[in-house]
Amino acid sequence: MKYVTTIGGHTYHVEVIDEHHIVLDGKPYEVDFTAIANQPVYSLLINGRSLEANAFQTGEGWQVLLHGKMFEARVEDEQAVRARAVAHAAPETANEWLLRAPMPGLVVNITTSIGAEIKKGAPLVILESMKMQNELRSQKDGTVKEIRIQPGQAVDLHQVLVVVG
Amino acid sequence: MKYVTTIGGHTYHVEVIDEHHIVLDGKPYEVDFTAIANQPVYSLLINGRSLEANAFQTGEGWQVLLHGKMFEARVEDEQAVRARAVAHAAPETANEWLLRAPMPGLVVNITTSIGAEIKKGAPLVILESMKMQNELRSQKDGTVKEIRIQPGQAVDLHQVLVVVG
Amino acid sequence: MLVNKVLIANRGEIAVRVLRACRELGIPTVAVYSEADRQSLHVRYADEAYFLGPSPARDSYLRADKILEIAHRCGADAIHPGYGFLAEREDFARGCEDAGIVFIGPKPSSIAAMGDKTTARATVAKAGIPVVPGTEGEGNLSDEELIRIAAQVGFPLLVKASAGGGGKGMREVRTPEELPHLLQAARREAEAAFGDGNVYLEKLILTARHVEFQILADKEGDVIYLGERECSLQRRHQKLLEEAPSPFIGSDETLRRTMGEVACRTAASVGYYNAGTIEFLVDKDRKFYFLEMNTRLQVEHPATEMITGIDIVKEQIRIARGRPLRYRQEDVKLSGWSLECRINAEDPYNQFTPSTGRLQLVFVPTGPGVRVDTGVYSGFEVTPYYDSLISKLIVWGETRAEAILRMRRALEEYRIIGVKTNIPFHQALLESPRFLAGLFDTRFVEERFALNGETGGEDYHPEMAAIFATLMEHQSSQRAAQIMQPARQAASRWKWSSRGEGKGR
Amino acid sequence: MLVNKVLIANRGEIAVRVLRACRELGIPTVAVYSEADRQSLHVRYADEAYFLGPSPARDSYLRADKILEIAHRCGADAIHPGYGFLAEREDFARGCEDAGIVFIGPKPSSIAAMGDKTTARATVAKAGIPVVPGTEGEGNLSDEELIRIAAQVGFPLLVKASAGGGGKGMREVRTPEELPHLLQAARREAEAAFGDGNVYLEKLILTARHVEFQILADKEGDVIYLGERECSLQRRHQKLLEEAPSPFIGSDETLRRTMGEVACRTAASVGYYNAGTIEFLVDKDRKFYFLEMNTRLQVEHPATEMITGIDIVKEQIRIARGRPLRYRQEDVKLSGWSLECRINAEDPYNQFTPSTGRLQLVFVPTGPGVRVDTGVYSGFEVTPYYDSLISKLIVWGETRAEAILRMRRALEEYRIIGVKTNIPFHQALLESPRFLAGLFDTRFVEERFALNGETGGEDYHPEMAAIFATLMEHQSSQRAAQIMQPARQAASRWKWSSRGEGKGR
Repeated sequence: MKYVTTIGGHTYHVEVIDEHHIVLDGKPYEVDFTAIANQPVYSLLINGRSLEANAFQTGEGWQVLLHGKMFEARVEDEQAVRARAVAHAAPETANEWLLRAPMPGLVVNITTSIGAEIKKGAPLVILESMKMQNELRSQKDGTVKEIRIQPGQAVDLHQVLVVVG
Repeated sequence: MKYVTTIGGHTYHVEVIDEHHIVLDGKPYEVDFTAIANQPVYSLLINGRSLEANAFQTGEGWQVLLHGKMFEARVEDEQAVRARAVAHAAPETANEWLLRAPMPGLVVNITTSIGAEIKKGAPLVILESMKMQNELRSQKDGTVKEIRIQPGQAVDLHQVLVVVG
Repeated sequence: MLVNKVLIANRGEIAVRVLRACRELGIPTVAVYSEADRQSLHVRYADEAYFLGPSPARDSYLRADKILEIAHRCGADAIHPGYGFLAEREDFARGCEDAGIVFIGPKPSSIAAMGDKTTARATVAKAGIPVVPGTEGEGNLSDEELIRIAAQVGFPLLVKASAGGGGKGMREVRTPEELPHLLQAARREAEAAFGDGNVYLEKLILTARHVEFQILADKEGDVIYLGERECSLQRRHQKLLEEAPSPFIGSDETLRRTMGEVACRTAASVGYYNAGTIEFLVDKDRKFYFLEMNTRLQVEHPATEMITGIDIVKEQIRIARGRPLRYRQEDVKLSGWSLECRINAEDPYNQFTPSTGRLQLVFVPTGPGVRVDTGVYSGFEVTPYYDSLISKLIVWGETRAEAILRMRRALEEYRIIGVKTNIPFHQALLESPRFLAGLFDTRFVEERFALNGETGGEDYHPEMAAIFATLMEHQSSQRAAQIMQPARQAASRWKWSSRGEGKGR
Repeated sequence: MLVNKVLIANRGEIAVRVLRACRELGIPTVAVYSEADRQSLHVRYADEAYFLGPSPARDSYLRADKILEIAHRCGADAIHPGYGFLAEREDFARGCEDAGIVFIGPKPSSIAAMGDKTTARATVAKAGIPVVPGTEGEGNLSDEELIRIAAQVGFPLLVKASAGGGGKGMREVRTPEELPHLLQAARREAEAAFGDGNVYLEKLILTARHVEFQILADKEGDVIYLGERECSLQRRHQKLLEEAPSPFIGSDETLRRTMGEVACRTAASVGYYNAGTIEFLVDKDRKFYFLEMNTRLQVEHPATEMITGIDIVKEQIRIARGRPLRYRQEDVKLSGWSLECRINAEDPYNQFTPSTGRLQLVFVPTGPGVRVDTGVYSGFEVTPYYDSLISKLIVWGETRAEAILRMRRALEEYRIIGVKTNIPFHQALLESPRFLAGLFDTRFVEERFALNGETGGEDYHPEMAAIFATLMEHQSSQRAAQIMQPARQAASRWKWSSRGEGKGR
């Protein structure tokens, strides 16, 4: 299987030959890859080098925490990349911006109101979590379309709080 | 539910009333019982006292390791005990004794032979495990009926090694 | 005084810390817990545990009335408040006294004198101790008064909660225009954290160090200092990494002694007993100013324990029992170097937002010179109700360099899966040349340090990360493919295990 | 000498210990591993890791040839042997030398002189150091010769492996009749453990203490001692609990100095460099006899590290680099008290038979004064191939009493689920009045101590155990009943969780 993996704008071509052999950008490596204790902690022996990383799947790919550095990687299989290159990029259509809770917490205050015309950076909601109060701000200019919460309400991670149109 | 629980020859009568109430030998207790991290580690709050024990099911009942002391408990529900009291005890019929491996290991030497007449305590097998050599002895007088292993063989925990009749 | 059974009015790592001290002294313990904390270590370790109330602190750990009632009911004759929650509440200390319970802390009047930061500044200034310029007022001021005085203090300045501590209810103000809004924010946060919305102003001293002295004082009036801690590494006024001794004071024994003696005098000025901490700002000319006194056990007390060998919590209990100090000043010898990293459940790659969830795995670093004080374990659920400190990683080394290298290896070993933590932040900090050189002040983390700012270095291996990510993607797509196939033996085709022949020899 | 990359020819906790020292010195590391050890901590922590061979030690960790070949291939210029395996093999040390690799240990001739216990006894006796009476012979004796000499040595006596250490290949003989059989057994075990079946005899001194001195010696010939360790608590000649200093020597500084100086002289008599240990028997009249010298790092070295602040493994590496000792004798200050409990995977309730399996849960005790050196973690599989030591729990206290109380609380906190361990044994030992009083000798554990012998005490609660067992039985029968029922909501009927209303307030 051939993969195209992108980290920080740099693209790596990785071919997985079999359980113990891969090729990275044309260079072959012997590998031994195993999950430790059935957790997302992976041990990799690669040409004798021993590396261990925590890794998590995200919406866009994988987060790899290796020696205290976080890498965001996108992995695609080569055929998918080729197919995508042929097709046209879809136009950006998103017009609404959703303020989502960046953490679970308690709504302390709502500092805007429906219909308000706001600028990017305008404070919308004050959320308390772990004893800290956090001011959540708009990331775009626009109009407050919806407010989906009330003061005193407990909210979950990523829950939509406010819709800005 | 009423239970009869025996530890070290002493019998306790325990009634489980509901999730938070039990009666031990006529005395009521408030309890809060929970497994920690889905492991056989149990936290018990009993009339405010906080206790934690490791507990394991054995063939005969439960082993409870509490504050560094090991307790072997047999728990029966009261009806079963009553039923048993009515019935007669089955006569002991076991005539053969099986030497089982008390640990996984490697058979170093067999110090008996088929047909040998042996006394209780006679050495039968030398088993190496964790760099220690362990002499396994007969627990009864009798004749060696079967030897199911060979020197050099790796054996599993509880595997039958020798049959003494 | 008798201390025969101690109720710990706290949770998390500090409750565990206090429980351990009690256990090592043979004193029975009582835990109290909120709904979220039934499986917490402090409940598991205590001899007795009683339910307090719903998870929010105001309904549980801040319920002084319930806690006193539980103490009374279970026969606890002493209460250790830990830090935070009720630790610096004069009324709680007085409530204990009235109920005939030993408060393992200072007397109420000392808390009153030092707990209200504005009063404290006035008190120590009267004793001839230099304070950071600001609103030296009697009592608490209104917004209008503060806005008026702000011009005299000068900008930038800090709004600080009078009842404050731990950076809560604190705001930096750069211009007069910002002041009204930030005053509101600080008051709101202070009200939520301490139940007291009063604030005061303090000049913001730039390029300053935060250096604090640990003291012990007994009921006979003897006060000693156990050296200093360097606490300049902060983010949003929250300490992140502390060390003892301070590399800034270094071998300047004269400065250490001068500041230590001022610290003792400060404590004595309010008739203090218990462990306590006097915080100073030290400017680049080595002039120092009293900031505040914390009349309680401090989060970072282990750093001092590591270099003195003195168990500060046990000393607190001895002092509460009315015993004289076991050490004279000349018995206190500082040996080696200690660092403490505060491990918070927060995402360093996303503005340090708090992170909650069940911990799938906690693997703590161990071995020589490493200490971990924590309240969490594999399987524990980190909830949003309390602060984000889940562990303190403390190391000792013969020298600062050895301590730093040891901390690096310990951070690399630490595995916490289930919530995000600031471990990568500490790792980056411990590689920063300015930290290594001891060249930092209280602004360093926010102004001159960026996580992943430096993308070079020995340990930067994007190509290896690419291989990890690819193998994981491969593995998960192979697994997905297998689920499609009915035949079970297919599952072994891509067995990424260590058994078998062809492994990396 | 350059030591730029260290190969650790070992596994388990000691490999991890050495890896940590290398990492803290900034030296790259190489692990080697057997089939069973792919997921071991030493493989995970090392910078490089190479496969050695099948799980049995003779096919992996004892394969000197393969290890040297790996060192050559990966460019390691030094090898640390840990303890056991190849640590006291003169031929291996010489093989390293021949290959131009620094052996982090003594020179081969010192190993030869001390490694063969019969030669060692002869050597030190010649230097005027008292030895335990036994077979002082040149070379190794046959069974016939040993049986003949046995009468002169007198019974009871000990058969000991010439290449021995760690109690392996050792047998106690009480009567002449037992001797032939036990000679065989000892030779067999010695052959298996060390690849050398030679044995010698030694008089069994009753009511003796096993006291050993840790020394450090550099290549310039300077030798210092780091105080002693008390190692009398043994079972089948395996040490179980060590402490430093020895309560028997206590404050007898004259005896300590005399023995320490003899220890240094012993090392010097064979031109020793590296860390090393000289073991003595001390009889009830405080007369001491040389037992043997261990020319390697010792399992129990952390006890000494805790009371001296000296990192012995780092010192080994410095010495191997040819650096002079960093300490003179007068720099070595003993401070406080340390205990070490060896945590073995064995069943204390079933003749201490080894216990193997996957560790479902490992929760290590932490906090002030606690150190854990271990090679295992939650999810790790304990296999039958290697020795049963899975962890060392070490504590420090200002006094022996504080250390004991701290060890008790740490043992109570330790949770290992998946194999049986001897933690309950240590807990019982730490409650035994003779241990507390320091009144024990090398026979104590086997002759005067019984696990669960004492069924009284504060912590003996059979009625609570009965409640635990009953609730578990109840829970499991309720669960079984639910599995019969199709409706899923029934599952919540017996939810033994902490949420909800009716909990134990």
